[in-house]
Amino acid sequence: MSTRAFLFTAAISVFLFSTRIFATDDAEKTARQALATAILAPEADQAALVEKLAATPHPALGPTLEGWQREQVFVFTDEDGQRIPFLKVEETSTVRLLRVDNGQPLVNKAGSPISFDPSLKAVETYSKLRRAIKSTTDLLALGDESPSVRQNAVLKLGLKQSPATLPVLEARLENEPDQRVKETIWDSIALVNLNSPNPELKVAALQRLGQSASVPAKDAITRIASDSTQTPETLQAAKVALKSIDKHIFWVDFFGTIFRGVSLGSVLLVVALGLAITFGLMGVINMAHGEIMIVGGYATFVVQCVFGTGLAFAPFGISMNIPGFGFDPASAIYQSYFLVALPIAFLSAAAAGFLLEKSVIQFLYRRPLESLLATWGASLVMQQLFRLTFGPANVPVASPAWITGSFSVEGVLMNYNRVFVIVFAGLIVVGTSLLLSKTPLGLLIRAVMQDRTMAACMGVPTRKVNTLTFAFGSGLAGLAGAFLSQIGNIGPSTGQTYIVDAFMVVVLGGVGNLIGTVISALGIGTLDQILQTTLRNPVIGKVLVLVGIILFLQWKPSGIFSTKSRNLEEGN
Amino acid sequence: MNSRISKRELGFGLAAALFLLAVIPGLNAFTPETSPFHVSDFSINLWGQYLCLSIVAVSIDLLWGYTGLISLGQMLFFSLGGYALGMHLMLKIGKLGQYKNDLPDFMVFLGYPTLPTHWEPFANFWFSAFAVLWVPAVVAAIFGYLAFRSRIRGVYFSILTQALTYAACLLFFRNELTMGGNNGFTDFKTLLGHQLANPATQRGLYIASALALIIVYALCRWLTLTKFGKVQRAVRDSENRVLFSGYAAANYKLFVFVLAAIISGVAGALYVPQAGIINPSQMEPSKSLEAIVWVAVGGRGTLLGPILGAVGVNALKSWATQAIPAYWPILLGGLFVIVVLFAPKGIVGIAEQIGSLFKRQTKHSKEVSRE
Amino acid sequence: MKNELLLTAEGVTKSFDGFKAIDDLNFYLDKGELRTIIGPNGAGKSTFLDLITGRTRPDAGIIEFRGTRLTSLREYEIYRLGIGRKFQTPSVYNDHTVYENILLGLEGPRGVWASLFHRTTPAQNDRIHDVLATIGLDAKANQKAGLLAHGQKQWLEIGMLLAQNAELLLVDEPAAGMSDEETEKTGELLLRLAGKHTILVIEHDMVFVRQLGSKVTVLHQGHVLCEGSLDHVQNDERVIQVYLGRKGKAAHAAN
Amino acid sequence: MTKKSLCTLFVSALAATFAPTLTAADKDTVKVGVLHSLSGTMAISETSLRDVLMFAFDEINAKGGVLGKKIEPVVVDGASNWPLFAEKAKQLLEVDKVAVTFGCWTSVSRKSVLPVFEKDNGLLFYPVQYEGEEESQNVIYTAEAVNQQAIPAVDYLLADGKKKFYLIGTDYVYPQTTNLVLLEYLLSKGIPIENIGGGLRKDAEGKVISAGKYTPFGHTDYQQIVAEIKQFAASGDACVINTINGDSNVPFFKEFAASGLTAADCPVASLSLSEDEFRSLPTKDLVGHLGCWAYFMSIDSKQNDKFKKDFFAWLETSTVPGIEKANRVTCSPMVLSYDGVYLWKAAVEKAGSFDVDKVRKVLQSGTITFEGPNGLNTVEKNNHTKKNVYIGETKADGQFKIVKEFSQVYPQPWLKGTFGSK
Repeated sequence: MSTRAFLFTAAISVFLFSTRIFATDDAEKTARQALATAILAPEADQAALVEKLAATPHPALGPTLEGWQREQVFVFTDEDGQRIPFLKVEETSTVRLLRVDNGQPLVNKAGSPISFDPSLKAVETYSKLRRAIKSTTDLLALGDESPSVRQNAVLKLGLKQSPATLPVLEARLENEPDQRVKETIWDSIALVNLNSPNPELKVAALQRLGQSASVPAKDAITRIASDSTQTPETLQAAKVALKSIDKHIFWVDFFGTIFRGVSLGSVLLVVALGLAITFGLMGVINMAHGEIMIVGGYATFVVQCVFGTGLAFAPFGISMNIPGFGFDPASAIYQSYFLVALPIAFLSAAAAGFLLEKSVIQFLYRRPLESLLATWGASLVMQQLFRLTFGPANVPVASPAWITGSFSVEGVLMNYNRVFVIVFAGLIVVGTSLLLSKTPLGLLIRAVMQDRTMAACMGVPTRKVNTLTFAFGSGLAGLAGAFLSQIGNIGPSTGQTYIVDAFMVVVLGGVGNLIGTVISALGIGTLDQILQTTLRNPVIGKVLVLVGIILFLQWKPSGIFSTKSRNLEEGN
Repeated sequence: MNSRISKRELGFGLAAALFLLAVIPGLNAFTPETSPFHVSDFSINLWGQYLCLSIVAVSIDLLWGYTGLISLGQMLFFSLGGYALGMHLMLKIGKLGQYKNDLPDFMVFLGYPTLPTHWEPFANFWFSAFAVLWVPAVVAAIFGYLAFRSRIRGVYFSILTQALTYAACLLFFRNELTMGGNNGFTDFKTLLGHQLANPATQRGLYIASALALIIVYALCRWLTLTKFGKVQRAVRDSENRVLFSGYAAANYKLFVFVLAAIISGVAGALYVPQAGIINPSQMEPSKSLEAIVWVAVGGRGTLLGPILGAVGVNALKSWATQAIPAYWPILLGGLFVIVVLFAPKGIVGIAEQIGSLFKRQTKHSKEVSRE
Repeated sequence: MKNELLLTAEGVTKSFDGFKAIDDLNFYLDKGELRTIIGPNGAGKSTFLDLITGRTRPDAGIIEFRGTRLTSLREYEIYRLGIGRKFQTPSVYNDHTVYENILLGLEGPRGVWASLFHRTTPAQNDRIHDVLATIGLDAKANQKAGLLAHGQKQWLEIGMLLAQNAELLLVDEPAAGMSDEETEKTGELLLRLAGKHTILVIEHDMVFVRQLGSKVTVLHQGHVLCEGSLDHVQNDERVIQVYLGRKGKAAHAAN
Repeated sequence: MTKKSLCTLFVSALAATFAPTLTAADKDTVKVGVLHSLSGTMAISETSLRDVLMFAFDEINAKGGVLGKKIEPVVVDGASNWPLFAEKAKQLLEVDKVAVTFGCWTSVSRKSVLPVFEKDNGLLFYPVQYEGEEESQNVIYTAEAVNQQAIPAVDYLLADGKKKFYLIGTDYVYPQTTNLVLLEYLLSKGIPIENIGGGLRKDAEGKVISAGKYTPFGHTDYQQIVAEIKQFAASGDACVINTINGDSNVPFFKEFAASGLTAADCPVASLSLSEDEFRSLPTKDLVGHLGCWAYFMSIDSKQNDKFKKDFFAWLETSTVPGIEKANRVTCSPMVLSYDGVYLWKAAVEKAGSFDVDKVRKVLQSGTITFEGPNGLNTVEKNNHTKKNVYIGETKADGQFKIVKEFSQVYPQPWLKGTFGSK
């Protein structure tokens, strides 16, 4: 390790003073050609050649090295049989092929660009090679334009805890314009100094790491704290630093848990909202709610396939083929498939709900228990229909790039798809309550729900309103299905996973009350996550939540927000 | 349901009991395998399991058909009974398991050095047998007390029972509960010193199941004759009227709920040594719903219906999962929808209708002929 | 008039979602009395019965029966004190026979164990037939209650209260949905029972109220508006005002 | 009248249950049982094994069968229902009287049928990686034992310089037992206990008895766990040993990738994910993560090429009802199923009889081998097979790049307590 580190240091300490030094054509050319050679070399030699690149690191190599890791580097054999490695760069609407050795677009003899041959196989990587690539890109990252990339690279250097990296870090510190990166460099220097023979330096390093509450340093400090050969001052300082880091971790966990709770609650909310309409407002216990949700999920899957290469499936042994537009998966138009899928998911689930209402539920409005049983039968049938149509295996739905990844606020990690579901849930709730309170349909729905007979007497077409309301609630379930496809795969029995939770949300929230549904969904989600962190077990938390709900209903039998009614008579 | 037992009913009942208790096992034990009347060991075992499921169906009907309570968690009590006896069977494997260790195998491979304290008394058969009764009863009593006290009824009760069985299912799936996790209990060797692999033991278990079914049937039939049975049905039809007639409806419901749980527990305990396994998938909500299908198909509110339904649907299942596996769920689901929509009284209801139609016709023709 | 008070309600208030169904109600009923409560729709008549029988709990105020507070008791406990109630819509067990309906109403232990080992004694059997004779349903003893005509169901429900031997009978609109003939028969039945039982009737039908000829309490907006004989209340200014345009015509027509 | 219908029903249903016993077996065929879930949650995985078995039978029958008899498969559906597995096993052994059965995927289904096979002296070939700690005389385990999968994977990671191991799995016996063995193994390799993540289970005296984080089947919420892994991996040199089952891997890997963790920082070695599962996983989130099996589809050998070619050609023309023809792959459980059929055939031919006792005696002689798509398989005395083990890195196309091969690893089903910890 240390010999290699020395080798790096020699080259890098120069390099880091300024990246400009290397911005000459010559240096770039040399580096690029070395990389091209490495790519074409036999597998056994590749790692060594890439490590050599570290001696002459050049920022221009970054994209190629990263592309190699992601299997985006290919070899083109031209008319003369010459093998030319190139990098495939996917941009929003086009694909560019760039030669590794000179960075120019790949052209044929006539000088016109060559289009990508999909039968080409990427130049393979394996972990030793990937590690070599990684350490080279790590070094390159020190000079990267993005502060967060530099920050990461600096931290990694520090975690090596090798004194040989000190000059590099110090050199970087002098050139570093960004304050946050500077802080991280100080942390990294302190990490290295933890191994210093000088006790004063060690204590200072501990103080520094305690102050900045560096989580990555926790292991190293723990080792010091449990090493009885250290001086008492060092031990004391380590203890203080650990305490401060633990405190930081506590708060990160705390806010992280809240965030995760709200996001889980939002998932529950999206799932339960359709149910709140059909169960809460209409009193229909739709056990097929989960399956209607999955109709939305499958709709999303189909839309995704249509945007891509199409979809072949064989319901009941009849082969069917839906042609696709064949958009490039990297293109913006493909990435927007999800926006198109949302309304389609809504409509297809609403249609399924419409059919279910017309065929089964409309006969059972006055027999809630029977509607529960009949819809369960319907759910079995639907599950098997999914299986016969889309196969027994769950189907994958790729998330569009704009809701993958994450950002971090003060160490609290937030995934874009989680943020998305929170916003999404908010919009649906607002939309639904506006629909119920501001539109003529909403007025009719509320009228029918309050007193079916009276509304009928007043000339409200109750059967129509029932059907529409049920279809609307089902459509909301379809939206939930579309969203669930972003979290996991969609399969025939995915709906079953959520059905008990969804009923709990509605029952706890108070039947017929949207605000109650919102509060109970977020409450259950947050409580679940809190219990999961404190008990360090995902199951017990869930069980406790269920037991908690049963006990809560002792205190408030009609949920958090009960719509008080003069007539307590139900059924009978 | 008739309020008195006629001689005819008694006669048929005794004949059916004799058939189940003596004829079938007799054909198994005393006819040669080549005889067309021989009942194979395989069939005896299968029918023993069907009879246990019938007992669960009767318990569901006691709740649904007679008290108007749909419990979507009846298989939880079945499983609890099964687990209670299963613990005993596990301990009786002794050194015959894979590890040749006194501990149940799953504890060995989970790293437990000694038997957990709560397992110890289950080494005694009678403790286990008693636990088969009281464990489901206590769980049902606590849940029922809470639910009925706060007047949770109708679909709310159903949903909460579903949540209860779901929660229990999650718990039992956890290996840390020391109940065998996902694998549950299996590989049983002996019961009361008899080899379970021995056909005579299986025959004995069959007879025990048949006897249990007959006793449960008789008990429920007796209940329908008592004033209790009348109050029970009154609760189903008009709970308010019952309350304003001075009956603490909650106590009646609790009694029935606990009784049904005990009956299911007994069924589970008899089922486990015959099926050879008990694991938490029996507690999955869909299993309880499937049991409700049996009752709906057979005909709720009658005691014969659930038995016919349980045997019929399960026999259909054995056939369909073999012959048309891809269409079995559609068949089951479709059957359920149709029964709920068009035949709320199930097979028995249809039979009664046909019967009364027939009677009316003969009566009519008699009247005509008299004229 | 020095009669023992059987039922007292003082300062009773009950609201639903801010709507005061019962507002500072004071009401006194003597033992053995036959009393009729009238009032327009939404006056709080049925809510008042709900409050007495424990179906809902008052927000404030005290309701006492023979000195026992009812406000913290459950329905069946209140019943066991001797208060029986007939609902507005007939509430009988449709799937039971008429005989069984009365049997279930019959006074006696109400516990689970008692019901398991209950045997109908000859005395009880006689009593059931007595009641059936009183309500005129003896011939239909073995018929399912669900097959009875509307009016007969009302009588059956009253019969269940009789079997219970309740001290106080709360009768909610017994004449609703009945033919004139049935209404008159119902009136006669109630008059026959008066004296033996204390009866509180809620009614809309002024002809029927007049037939009963009892003291009348007028409820309005959850409050007692006025009390007295039917003639007295019908001439009360406030009552006329409340009923004007609604029941005014009916009230005067009855004159 | 209803009583009468009860009697009629009983009698007719009874008659139905006798029926199979009355049909005599055809003299020129040998009945072979196939016991997999073709419906329910496990159907996704197990249907592929049914397919490959049918392929193997057709292949053998085309060449004249076994001892001159054509194989007559009896396919039954366990429906992912464990008591039903026992019932179906009973049916195969007692009613159909099959000579051998190929089947089961989950440990619980194997445990459920085990007493039946022992009672009726049947023979079961079991093909799916499992937790070991079992050695029935009635089962031939062509599957990977823990020392043929998890241990090599850990060896590879240790050699790679990993110092921290996070153990996560679905809560059932395979992950639990595997992690217990791994805990002992890691400790014996000098990994300190605080570097083993996921949580420790202690007995009443506070002694650590097992480790790992467990989620229920079908779990979808991995936010909290990934956050924990992220913290665990913050100080570098960490890896994850993943025994999560089935589709729960999708939310796990999606969450893992979204949190910014990569295979370069913290590789995940998944023991329950093969090419077949990759068909429905977001493989782009899995690139670089590790797999360890006795077979990879990407193995470059004549036997494998032929196997793949013949199998896909067979799929094209197959008339097995409901068989999936598009997007098929091959994977370790499939190949080990296939190997099992040939190992049985070899044993029967050597024994010259279908008799279970005779076949078993030959199998246990240690001389029965088969050169399959995965290399050489040898049935050892402990009823397990010796075979090659491969480590592969996931590629974006759902295939593995083989990075390491352990040649002819002897099967050791009993590992618990065999590593003296330091």
